[in-house]
Amino acid sequence: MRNKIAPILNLVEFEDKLKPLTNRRPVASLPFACRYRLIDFPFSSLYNAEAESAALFISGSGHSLYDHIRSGSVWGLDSLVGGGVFTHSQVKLKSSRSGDTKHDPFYYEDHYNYVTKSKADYVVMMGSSLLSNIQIKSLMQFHNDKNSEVTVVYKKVLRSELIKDTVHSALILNNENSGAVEAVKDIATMDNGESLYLNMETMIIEKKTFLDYLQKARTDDMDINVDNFIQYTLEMERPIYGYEYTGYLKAIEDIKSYYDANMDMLDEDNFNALFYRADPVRTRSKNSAPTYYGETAVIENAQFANDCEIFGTVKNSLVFRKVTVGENAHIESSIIMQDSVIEEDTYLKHVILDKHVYVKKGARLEGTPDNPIVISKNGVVYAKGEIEKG
Amino acid sequence: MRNKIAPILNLVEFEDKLKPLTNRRPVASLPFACRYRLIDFPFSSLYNAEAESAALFISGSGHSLYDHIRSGSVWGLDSLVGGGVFTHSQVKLKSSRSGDTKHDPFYYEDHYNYVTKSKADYVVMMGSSLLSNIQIKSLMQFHNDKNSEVTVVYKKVLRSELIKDTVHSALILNNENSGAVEAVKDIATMDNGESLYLNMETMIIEKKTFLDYLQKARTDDMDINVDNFIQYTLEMERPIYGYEYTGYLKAIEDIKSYYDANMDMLDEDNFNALFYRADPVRTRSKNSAPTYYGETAVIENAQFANDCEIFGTVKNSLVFRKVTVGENAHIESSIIMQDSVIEEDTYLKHVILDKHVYVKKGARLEGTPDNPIVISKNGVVYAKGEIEKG
Amino acid sequence: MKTETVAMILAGGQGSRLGKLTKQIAKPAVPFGGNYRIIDFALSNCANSGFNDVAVVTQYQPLVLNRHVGNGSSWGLNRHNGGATILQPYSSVDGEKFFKGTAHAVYQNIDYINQKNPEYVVILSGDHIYKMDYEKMLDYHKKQGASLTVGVIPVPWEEASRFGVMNTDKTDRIIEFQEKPENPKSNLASMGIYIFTWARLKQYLSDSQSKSRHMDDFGHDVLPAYLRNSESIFAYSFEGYWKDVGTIESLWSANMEFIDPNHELNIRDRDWRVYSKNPNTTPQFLTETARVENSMITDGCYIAGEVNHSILSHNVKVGKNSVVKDSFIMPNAVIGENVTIEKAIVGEGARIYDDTELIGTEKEIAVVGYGEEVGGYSDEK
Amino acid sequence: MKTETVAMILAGGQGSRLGKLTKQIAKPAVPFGGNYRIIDFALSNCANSGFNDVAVVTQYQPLVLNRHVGNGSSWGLNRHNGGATILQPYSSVDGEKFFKGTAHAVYQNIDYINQKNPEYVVILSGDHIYKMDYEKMLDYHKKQGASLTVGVIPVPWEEASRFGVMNTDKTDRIIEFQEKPENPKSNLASMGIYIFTWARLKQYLSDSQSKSRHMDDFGHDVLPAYLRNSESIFAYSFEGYWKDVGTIESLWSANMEFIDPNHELNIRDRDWRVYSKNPNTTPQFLTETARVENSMITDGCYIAGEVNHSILSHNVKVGKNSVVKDSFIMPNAVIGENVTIEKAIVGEGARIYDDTELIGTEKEIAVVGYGEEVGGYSDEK
Repeated sequence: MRNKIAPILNLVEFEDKLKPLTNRRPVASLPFACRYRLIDFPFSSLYNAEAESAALFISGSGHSLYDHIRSGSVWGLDSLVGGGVFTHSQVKLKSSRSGDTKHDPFYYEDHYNYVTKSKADYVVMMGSSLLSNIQIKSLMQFHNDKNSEVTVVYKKVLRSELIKDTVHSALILNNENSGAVEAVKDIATMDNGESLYLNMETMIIEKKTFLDYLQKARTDDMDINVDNFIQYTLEMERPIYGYEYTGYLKAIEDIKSYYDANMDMLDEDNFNALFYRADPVRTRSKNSAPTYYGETAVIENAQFANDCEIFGTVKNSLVFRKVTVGENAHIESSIIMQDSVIEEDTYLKHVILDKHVYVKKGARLEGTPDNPIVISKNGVVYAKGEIEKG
Repeated sequence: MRNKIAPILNLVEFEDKLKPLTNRRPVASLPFACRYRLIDFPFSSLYNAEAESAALFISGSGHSLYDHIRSGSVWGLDSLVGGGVFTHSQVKLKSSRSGDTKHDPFYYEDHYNYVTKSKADYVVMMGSSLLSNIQIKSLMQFHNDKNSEVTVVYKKVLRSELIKDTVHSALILNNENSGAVEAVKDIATMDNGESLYLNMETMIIEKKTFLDYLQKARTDDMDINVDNFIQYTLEMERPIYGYEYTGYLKAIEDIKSYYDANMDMLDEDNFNALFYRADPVRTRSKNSAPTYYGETAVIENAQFANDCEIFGTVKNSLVFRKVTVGENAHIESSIIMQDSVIEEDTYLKHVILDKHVYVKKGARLEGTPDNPIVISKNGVVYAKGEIEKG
Repeated sequence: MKTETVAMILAGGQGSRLGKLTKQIAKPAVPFGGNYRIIDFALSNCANSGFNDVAVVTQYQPLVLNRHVGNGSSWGLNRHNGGATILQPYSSVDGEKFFKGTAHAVYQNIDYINQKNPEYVVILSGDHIYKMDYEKMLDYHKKQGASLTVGVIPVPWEEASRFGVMNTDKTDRIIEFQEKPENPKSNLASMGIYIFTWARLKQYLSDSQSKSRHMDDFGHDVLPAYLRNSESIFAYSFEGYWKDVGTIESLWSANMEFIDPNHELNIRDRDWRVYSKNPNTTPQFLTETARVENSMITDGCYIAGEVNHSILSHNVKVGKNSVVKDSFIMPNAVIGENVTIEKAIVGEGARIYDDTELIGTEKEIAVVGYGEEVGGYSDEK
Repeated sequence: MKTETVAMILAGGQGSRLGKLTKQIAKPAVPFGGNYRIIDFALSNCANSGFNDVAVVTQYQPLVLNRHVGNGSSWGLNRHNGGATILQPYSSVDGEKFFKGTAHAVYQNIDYINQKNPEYVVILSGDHIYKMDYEKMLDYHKKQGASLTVGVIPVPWEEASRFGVMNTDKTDRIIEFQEKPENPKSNLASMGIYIFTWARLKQYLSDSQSKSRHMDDFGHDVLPAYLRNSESIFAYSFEGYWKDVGTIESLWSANMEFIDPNHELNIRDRDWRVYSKNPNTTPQFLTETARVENSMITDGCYIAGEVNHSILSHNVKVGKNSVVKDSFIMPNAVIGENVTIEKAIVGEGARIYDDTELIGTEKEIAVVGYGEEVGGYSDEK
């Protein structure tokens, strides 16, 4: 397949409830499942669709994200021939969410330039906070079979699977079989217990329709996002369909949903659904040694990345790269990010350690499944329960 | 030579007088000499010193710069093994130049992390607006021979070679032979006609000394730049020397100096001094066809990039990629950036066309050497002298 | 991801008719058109046709060719576990594996193809100048359900006896193959481009090996065997510029044609670009004394003399009072002052010293070899 | 930029003593230590020693090796016009060029070295497990003004007769070379590491060619010739872990030693890393039924059984109620349920079906070949 899609990743995502994990990184670069970052999932979808380029719109400096993406070569996005990852830091975009400032004119121009210079027939918009593994080729097939102009990916979920004040929206479908979209609705206003079609904020759209909307958005100073595209397409009475996704999905909205998504991976069905259902998930792999498990190690239902040294007990937990777990350390139902050290005679349960946390001998930390304790990057945890922030 | 230097490029440079050319790009990505951007010169110095990584500090979104640099592979900065270009958009840094805000604490942390993680022995600081081709290996040799802790590159120039209200500074040397630095002084305060040692804002510094200053700078909320390092080193009474650069140099401070620097390249001595004196200058080369010169082309002392089609007269000018010059077009003492089209029966003298400018049949533009006419990106010039801004 | 198609570019030939131009480098690596090497056309066709897995099969003087091709990134091929792969002779427990012919070269590299496990194998030659969308030919192959599709080009009837020609029936099925026939029954010449359904070809090559039959060359052995067995073989007609540059004269005339801004190849077409590995070099510098007319000049050139109806590749220097006319100058050649060059090909890195004359004719183009020195203290070779 | 040093890693050997492990791949490409292939040690040494120009000379079954090495980017070698270059047999106007021995392989690739035009050529072998700073040896070579420096390692006197040993004078000059001597005069064994001053070596190799003398092997031919001509040859003593893994038993025992977290190689040392090409794969998944003890496990593994004092390379699956003990499992092997594996090496992509026993002894390690299937419906080979 030759280059047919121009992907735009809208990475200005709702991150307030994910602090302190998002203090210095966008949602897109949140670590996940021992080796990944959330951006790996949409990027792998692009790889598997043989996309050649991608435009990223983020707020803030994006340093941690750029450091992960580098040239995009892991995802086949670094071709010398028409390829590339084009990054746009939209400093003002974020504040405009609250409606108090106008968009930078470059916001529209950057979108326009990227899409018109690309030789693609379609624009694909994606985000990173709705964790999933979407097959864009199937989406495109569906889109063409339906003669659709805009096709939005959705998943049937229960209202209760999302947080109370979620920022996500639901599609209202004409009927499930046809998939024709009739409206889009804020989920926060919906009752618990309801089943709904979650708008996965992933969309394929004809290039011309994209450019038509862009012109209107520029005139009216509107955001370029999936919800607005849906509204626009409905107003213009053009064909718009929903495409059902049936794989693993988790909305990463707050610390608990982030924690749950990681824990989900310890269930083989979820793990296989996300990593083996469709196409492989690719990430930037670093040079590493195998992980060493000592004679005193006791492991039960846990996942690890390379480069660890494990001498203690690890149960129902996820351990990232370059972590050391001492003898008689007990780690349970926890997420341990890279470069952390857990000394001997320690106890961690329902805990999230951000990168490079040091847990000193004798320390004990215990959260709850609904409220896991989060230790920020570079933090040190002492035996007496004192925590020194990194 | 193994990786010995941690280069930091300070690309928050004075750009106001270079507008409109810097409307949408930092000084570092100003096009130069048909094929280059200013950043290519410090980057090529790094390449020739076999640096493996570089940290960039810029203000704004940096899109045009990132698009040029990509993975840094052109300059050997993309090694999977300890290499990489680390970009930091310092949004607040710029406003702090006027002294009204405090630095983001990450400003210091980013510097600290980069330098401590690197296995380098030295930090090298550079900018991009003092166009030159510096051999870092020789600088390092000098630095070590002198047992210096900080060595600053300077060139002997006349006060008149810089603009009246230049932001640059001069070194005061103990005596020229020893090279010991005694003080640093703003050039703007100096009289015309004076000869001075221009501080080229390129410095090599012992890693430890760098980190010492960094701590002080964080405490006192000071900028991390060469002038401040000099002050600090003098205050601490540590060995600090100036290293004389004798190659081509031009301070790109305003439109005229930018224009003059380009015109300088049409002089073979300058051209050779910059491109052949030391090590080669590398840039990201794009796939291209050779340039075609038609039967009606008349060329006199001019430079061209690939991918042009030339049917008119081009004298004492520099022509970038993908430019078309029609029959009976007359271009003299001008700079024509890429993707521009100059139709037939036109006349351009002392003109700078930014990218993708269209000069319609019959149009005439004439500036003066001191005040060249600048046409902004995407501009259209009509026969009657009307200019439509891009 | 499943690999549908593997392209094998056969680039192993010596190209001996190019004389000293191919003494140190393989023919596909010979420079062309100022900014290219001959193989760039086949490689760019692959990239533009959407092929990611391209093997370059090489055995003659491969150093320059291998470095040029690299991992295929210059053509955008290094993606999705695909990319350009160099295949060269090797040894195995079965002994040493040099390539005896086109089909034998494919057979010897069967491990590579098996790993990719493609539906189709496209066989290409690395030494023609043309732009062709192989995907269209592949679509045709699929539509016909062919086991082999041969790319053919109509040639003037009077020249047909110089080629391998394909006689087709009304449905474009190939019913007979004549190698350089005295009385050609068709003017459809084989371009040396084959699309095979891989499972079938693999069977032929493997069977022949076990039965000690020779299946060394596609034209001499495989095609006749397919015909004998009534395989469905179709001809796919290509119409467009296609040039074999196997001799000094054809290489020279192809370059001279290439200068024409209205040349059929349309080298500046952004929708079908010819890619190459671009050197790092300076802009083109034309001095006050330069005169350049109806010529193509490449980055890195320095010109103080006169250039007329010629192609100068990158980093060529032309001194004052020198004239280069109707010539093709390869990269890094240095031409001194008061030199006259006419109807010539000057090899890579050659040096033509001051006051030298180098004048060929259309029938006998003057040739200076790779790194050769002419005039000055050196003897003209 | 001037190239000071070119490193040539001789990786052409079949490694026939590794039996079925090297039937389809060259010995330097054999997996080691969970995350590596044997050649990674030599390549990482080059990278850590600051060498950018590394040629891997290969002729036996090179497909896996070539893809592994690529352009050298996994080792950070693809910089400054340097990088890893694969050199394989080829043909030229002088005929076909297979490599008859170590020195002959270098001679056949003299064009590559001449293009780089280095001061020194470092000859390395691609099949040893060690960490060594070649730059220190090069500094020694320069300091001595030697024309050849040979890397040597002290071995126990009783084993010295199995090696080529170097007799040195008090200044470490080599005065005699004994190949597998009955009565060794020295216990300094050659590591197969040579630093040559290139200009001199080039002369020897070229002269021998013109005089039809054999200069095929460094140990047998070149070193004696240097000695005869009183060239200044020095021994450079290496002290540290160095292991030839040329047999099944040595490959197995080197892996077993490698498990030890206090192993002399110190694989987790951030200042001298061993690099490799990393596959794209998932995290390690140890289920509720897993028991893992004193073992090294690599990303992509799925373990539901017991693993004891073993190395599992990436993407190995171990089913429930299976036991893997004292074994080295290569990448992508699948081990079913109720399987017992002890003192074994399991090849890449092998499948051990349910209810199979595979038990070796220290003297005769059990070996399963590349892609081999054991148990189930298949016969144990």
